[in-house]
Amino acid sequence: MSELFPRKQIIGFVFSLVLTAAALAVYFLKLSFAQGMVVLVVTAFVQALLQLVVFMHAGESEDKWVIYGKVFFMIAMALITVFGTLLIFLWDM
Amino acid sequence: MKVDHSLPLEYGTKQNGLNIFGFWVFLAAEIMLFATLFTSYFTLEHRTGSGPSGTEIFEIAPVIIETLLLLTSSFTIGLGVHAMRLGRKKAMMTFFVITLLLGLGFLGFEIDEFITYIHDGATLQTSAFTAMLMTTLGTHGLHVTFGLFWGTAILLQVKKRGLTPETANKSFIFSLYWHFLDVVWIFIFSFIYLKGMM
Amino acid sequence: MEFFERFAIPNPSLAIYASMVAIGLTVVAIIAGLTYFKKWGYLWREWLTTVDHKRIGIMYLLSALIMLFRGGVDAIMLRAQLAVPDNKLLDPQHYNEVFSTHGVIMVMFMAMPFIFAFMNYVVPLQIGARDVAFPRLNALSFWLFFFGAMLFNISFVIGGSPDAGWTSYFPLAGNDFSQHVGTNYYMIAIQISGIGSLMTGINMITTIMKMRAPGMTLMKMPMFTWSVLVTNLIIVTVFPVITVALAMGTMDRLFGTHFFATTNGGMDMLWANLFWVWGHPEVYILILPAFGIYSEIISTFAGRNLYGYKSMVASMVIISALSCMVWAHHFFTMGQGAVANSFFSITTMMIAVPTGVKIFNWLFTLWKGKIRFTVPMLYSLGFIPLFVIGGMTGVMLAMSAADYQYHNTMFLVAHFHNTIIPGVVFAMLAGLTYYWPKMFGFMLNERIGKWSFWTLTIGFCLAFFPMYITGLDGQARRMYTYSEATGYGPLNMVSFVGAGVMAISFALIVYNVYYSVRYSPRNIGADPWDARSLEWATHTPVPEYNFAVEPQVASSEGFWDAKKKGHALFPGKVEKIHMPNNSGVPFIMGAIFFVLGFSLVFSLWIPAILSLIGILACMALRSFEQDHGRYISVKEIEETETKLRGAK
Amino acid sequence: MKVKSALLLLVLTIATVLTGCEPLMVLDPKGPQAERQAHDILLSIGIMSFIVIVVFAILIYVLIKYRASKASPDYEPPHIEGNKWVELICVGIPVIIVTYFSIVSVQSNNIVEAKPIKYQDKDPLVIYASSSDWKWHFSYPEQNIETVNYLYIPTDRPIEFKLYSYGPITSFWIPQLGGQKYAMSDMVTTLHLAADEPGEMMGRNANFSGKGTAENTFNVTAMSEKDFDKWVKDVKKTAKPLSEKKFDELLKPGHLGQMTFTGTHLKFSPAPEHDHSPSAKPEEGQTDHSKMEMDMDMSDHQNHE
Repeated sequence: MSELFPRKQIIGFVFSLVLTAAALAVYFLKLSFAQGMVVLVVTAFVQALLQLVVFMHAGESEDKWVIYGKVFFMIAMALITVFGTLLIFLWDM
Repeated sequence: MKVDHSLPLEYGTKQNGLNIFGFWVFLAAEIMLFATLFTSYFTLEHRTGSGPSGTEIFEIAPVIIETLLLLTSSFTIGLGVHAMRLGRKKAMMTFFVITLLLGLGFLGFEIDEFITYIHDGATLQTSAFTAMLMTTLGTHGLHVTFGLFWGTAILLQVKKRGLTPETANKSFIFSLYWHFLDVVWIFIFSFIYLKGMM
Repeated sequence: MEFFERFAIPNPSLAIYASMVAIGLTVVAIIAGLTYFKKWGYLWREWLTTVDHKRIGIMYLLSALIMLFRGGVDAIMLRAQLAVPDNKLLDPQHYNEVFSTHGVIMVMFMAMPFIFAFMNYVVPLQIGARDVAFPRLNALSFWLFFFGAMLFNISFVIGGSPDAGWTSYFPLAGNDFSQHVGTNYYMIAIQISGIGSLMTGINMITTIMKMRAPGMTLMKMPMFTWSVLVTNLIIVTVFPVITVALAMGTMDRLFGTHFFATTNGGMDMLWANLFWVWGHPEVYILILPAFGIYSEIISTFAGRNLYGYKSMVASMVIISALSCMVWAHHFFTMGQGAVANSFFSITTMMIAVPTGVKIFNWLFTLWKGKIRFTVPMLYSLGFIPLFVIGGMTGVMLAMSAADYQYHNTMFLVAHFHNTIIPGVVFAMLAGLTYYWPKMFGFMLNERIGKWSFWTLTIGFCLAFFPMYITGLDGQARRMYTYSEATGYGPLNMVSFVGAGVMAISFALIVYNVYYSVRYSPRNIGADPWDARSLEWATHTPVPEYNFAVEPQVASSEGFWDAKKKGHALFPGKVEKIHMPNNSGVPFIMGAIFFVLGFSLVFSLWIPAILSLIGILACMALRSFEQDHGRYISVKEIEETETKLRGAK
Repeated sequence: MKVKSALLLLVLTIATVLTGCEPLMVLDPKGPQAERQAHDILLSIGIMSFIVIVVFAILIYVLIKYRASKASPDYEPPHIEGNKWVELICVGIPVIIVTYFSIVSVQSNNIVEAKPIKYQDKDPLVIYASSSDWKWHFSYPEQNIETVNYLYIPTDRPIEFKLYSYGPITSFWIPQLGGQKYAMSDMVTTLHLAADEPGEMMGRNANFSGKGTAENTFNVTAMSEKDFDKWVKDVKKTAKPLSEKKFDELLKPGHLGQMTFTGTHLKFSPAPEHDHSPSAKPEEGQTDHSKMEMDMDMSDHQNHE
């Protein structure tokens, strides 16, 4: 019977609710911009990782490392695009 | 068609494995698509022209409701896939229906939000900021809308044909898509709404 | 009448009317010919509905050649206009349209399909697969590209061509400064074919990662397959960016948003930024498969294995990552500070290191080889010195402070043609000659081929080296004319002559095809070049199932091992083979996309919405359809095999 | 291999031409910034030519030595995987060269992006250069005069160009004084130049901006500070004032000859300097400030009318 119970999913869901609540602290607790951004970055990325591993089963098939590699490569490229653009337009203009 | 029974149904045939892998590559491309939208959003965030700024038009209540709806739907579709792996067609379909209903609810709130924006004088033509905001949210919203149709189509197939390697494969891929939309929403929620209201 | 006025050409000239007539006559001739020879059914069954990667590859190839012709005519017009000072051959508006379409067609609709042609044709053969991972999607990719290209090309006769350069910088490309529909065509046609490219990217990555022959680990893949894998990684990374940028540009033009406008907070340079986030990796998308083709050809005709396989792979992976972090070097002069410029300057120069490694590896592959000077080899050998010069000027351009002087000048034009022509065009022609016997069952004439190589090389040097000098002398690019006092006249004349020599070379290639179709011997066997990789291990012509038995390899040169070391390439028994069914849906979907694009260009909302529904209907149809393909029986395979073996 | 050597010859010819048989505009600098850039260009040509020659030499040697027609028919080329040391050298030397170039490049960036070192102690002359389809407007706020399509500058004094556009993106370029920079409609960019010696120079818009790009040029005359002051005085005496109406007329697309006015358009049509502040976040003080300035400009302008 134990395999009938979706333990992993429920733990994942609880975690994602907790992370959402933590992110909301930014709004309700009047943090400074820097503190707020730290909270948001941490909660958003942990949340994304949670979905990737717990719900999307990224690590279950034989292509596990290819899939992780692909996704993390893309995230790296995405960050480069975002920060490169910000460097050009906002921080060094 | 050769079906390998040592694997979950959705991986059962060679083509199924290809489909799932290919869809992961597609999702990687989607990461970049949304990253570009975010890049543009961050660049244009404060270029409000004569229109309103984010702080002026964002409201916390609908955003929290939308987030909860989407998070829960991500959970229920996870339960759906769990049920599918146990071969429980009925439970799986129920969870998928709940997921789609939650998605529909999310979409309803989002449309309501857009109507509010337009009432507040923030339309697609108002400023670079409002256009970018609506494009980013709209792209996500269109993905959800497309997902609703797609999910319905898959549900109909599961109902008619039962849990075959083919339908299971489609359902699993759909669940990947849905979880991904949830991830994107988390980033919208954090870096558009919460950052804007901070 | 008002409704029809929008379709008129804003600034017609004799040349445009003449081409309208020519296009009309060609279409009539094709339709009449197909009807007369009763080929409609054949065309539909064998080509328009095909999902076979080999046929799709050949269709890409034909489209690329046609587009090469179109882009080439544009190029000749440009050089003719600039050949003498104060020339009046083209008016400024017409000149602007010609260089804009020249750029877009050469990059998007000539070079891209050319590399897709080889990817499609060669990669499944090279990894010993039956087809690509998603044959139906592959057909859709092709038809999206094809109809995107057609949509772009009809701009010439309906509504007017884009006139803001292939980069279409805003606000020049916005409604205020470019009122006719030309830029709409640009935005939408590239969008449609770009979606096709993205799907090819997904398809190829899946194919290469999941469908390799047993024994072919990642580090035992032939170099061309590696280059295609890396290329498609870049495609999947950057095509979403241009999708978004084009969507934003389209919204600016059609729905009155202010993303790139100069009012209401819009930011014109954001377009340039997004365009180059895609645009710079795009040139690596073009050059990496070219590197792969050169690697195959050089190692074949040097009779040696590729030197430094591991560093070749590593350098390509590094190039792919670096290519995505250098984009700002296209607008060093935009006014960002020294920090940003220094960062992008250094990353750009870093690309020279892995590229240099590749050049040296090719040189060392020749070392102790047994070099045969065939036509494909000549192109590859010509490529090395010319590309080194192009790369050297690339490093020069990467120094941002000096770039302030090169930017927007003919020096830059000379540089990128110097990398793209010896890099990509030479590779495509080399690949064309190299794979021609596999594709069509006979070889291209070597003598005429050598003539076209030499004319192309000499023409190229004449056409582009003078631009380095005029660029340093202050000649800006995209100027439709210049005065005699500037002194640019003689060198531009040399360029024009060079362009003419290049045109002769392309004419020779066409003549070569004609000549070889008529006179070339047909009994060339499966391996006319004494090659090394798997694609030469199957019959010529390639049967639809590629390999009767799945090959088993032990190194990156499986076929060479089989020939020289007695490695058993096909150890298994013949089994029935699963093949996908043909489908008309991709073609129809492509056609609907064409209608959608056309309606959007002219803001015809009702047909646009209808075609959008049509596209969704096609997708729904695909979802509900139960198509499990078909099997080729063992008997059928054995019959084919005997026949092909006999044909040798 | 005739063509190969012909190619080599061609490259050498180009190199000779570049190094000075004929003074190419970019390599004939008249100011410190252009001088630095010309120095970088010649330096990179020099070093890169070395690599080109090495590659050519190896290629020619290999092609002559290992051609099939020369090899014995039963010669079997060996299987060589690669050599760690050879590959290390192939990576090492480019890395050294690139590192060197990077250092030079970063230095040059800081030099051309700042007031010329040579004239560090002098106050810069600020000139607003704005483009409209297809003309250049030069406003001298210090002197309170404005010219169209021509530029007079004093020698031996740093000049700070403030660039913006009344239309598509253009690029302000005086090859003999220094490299170009974009002029855009939503922000002001700054270009630091200076002239060392008197003389006439060509200036142009290098960026494609529509039908009239080719003719979008202007003349630059550098003259001694004394002559410049005299010219300013003459202008003040002879030229007519620039009214808003007149300026709107000038903005219409087309080509114009050279024109001179007293007063600048900055009063009634200020440069878009405020739109572009890095932290464009609407902080209260800043917005108020810019608004105030705008108001002042407006009232100023009304007084004049």
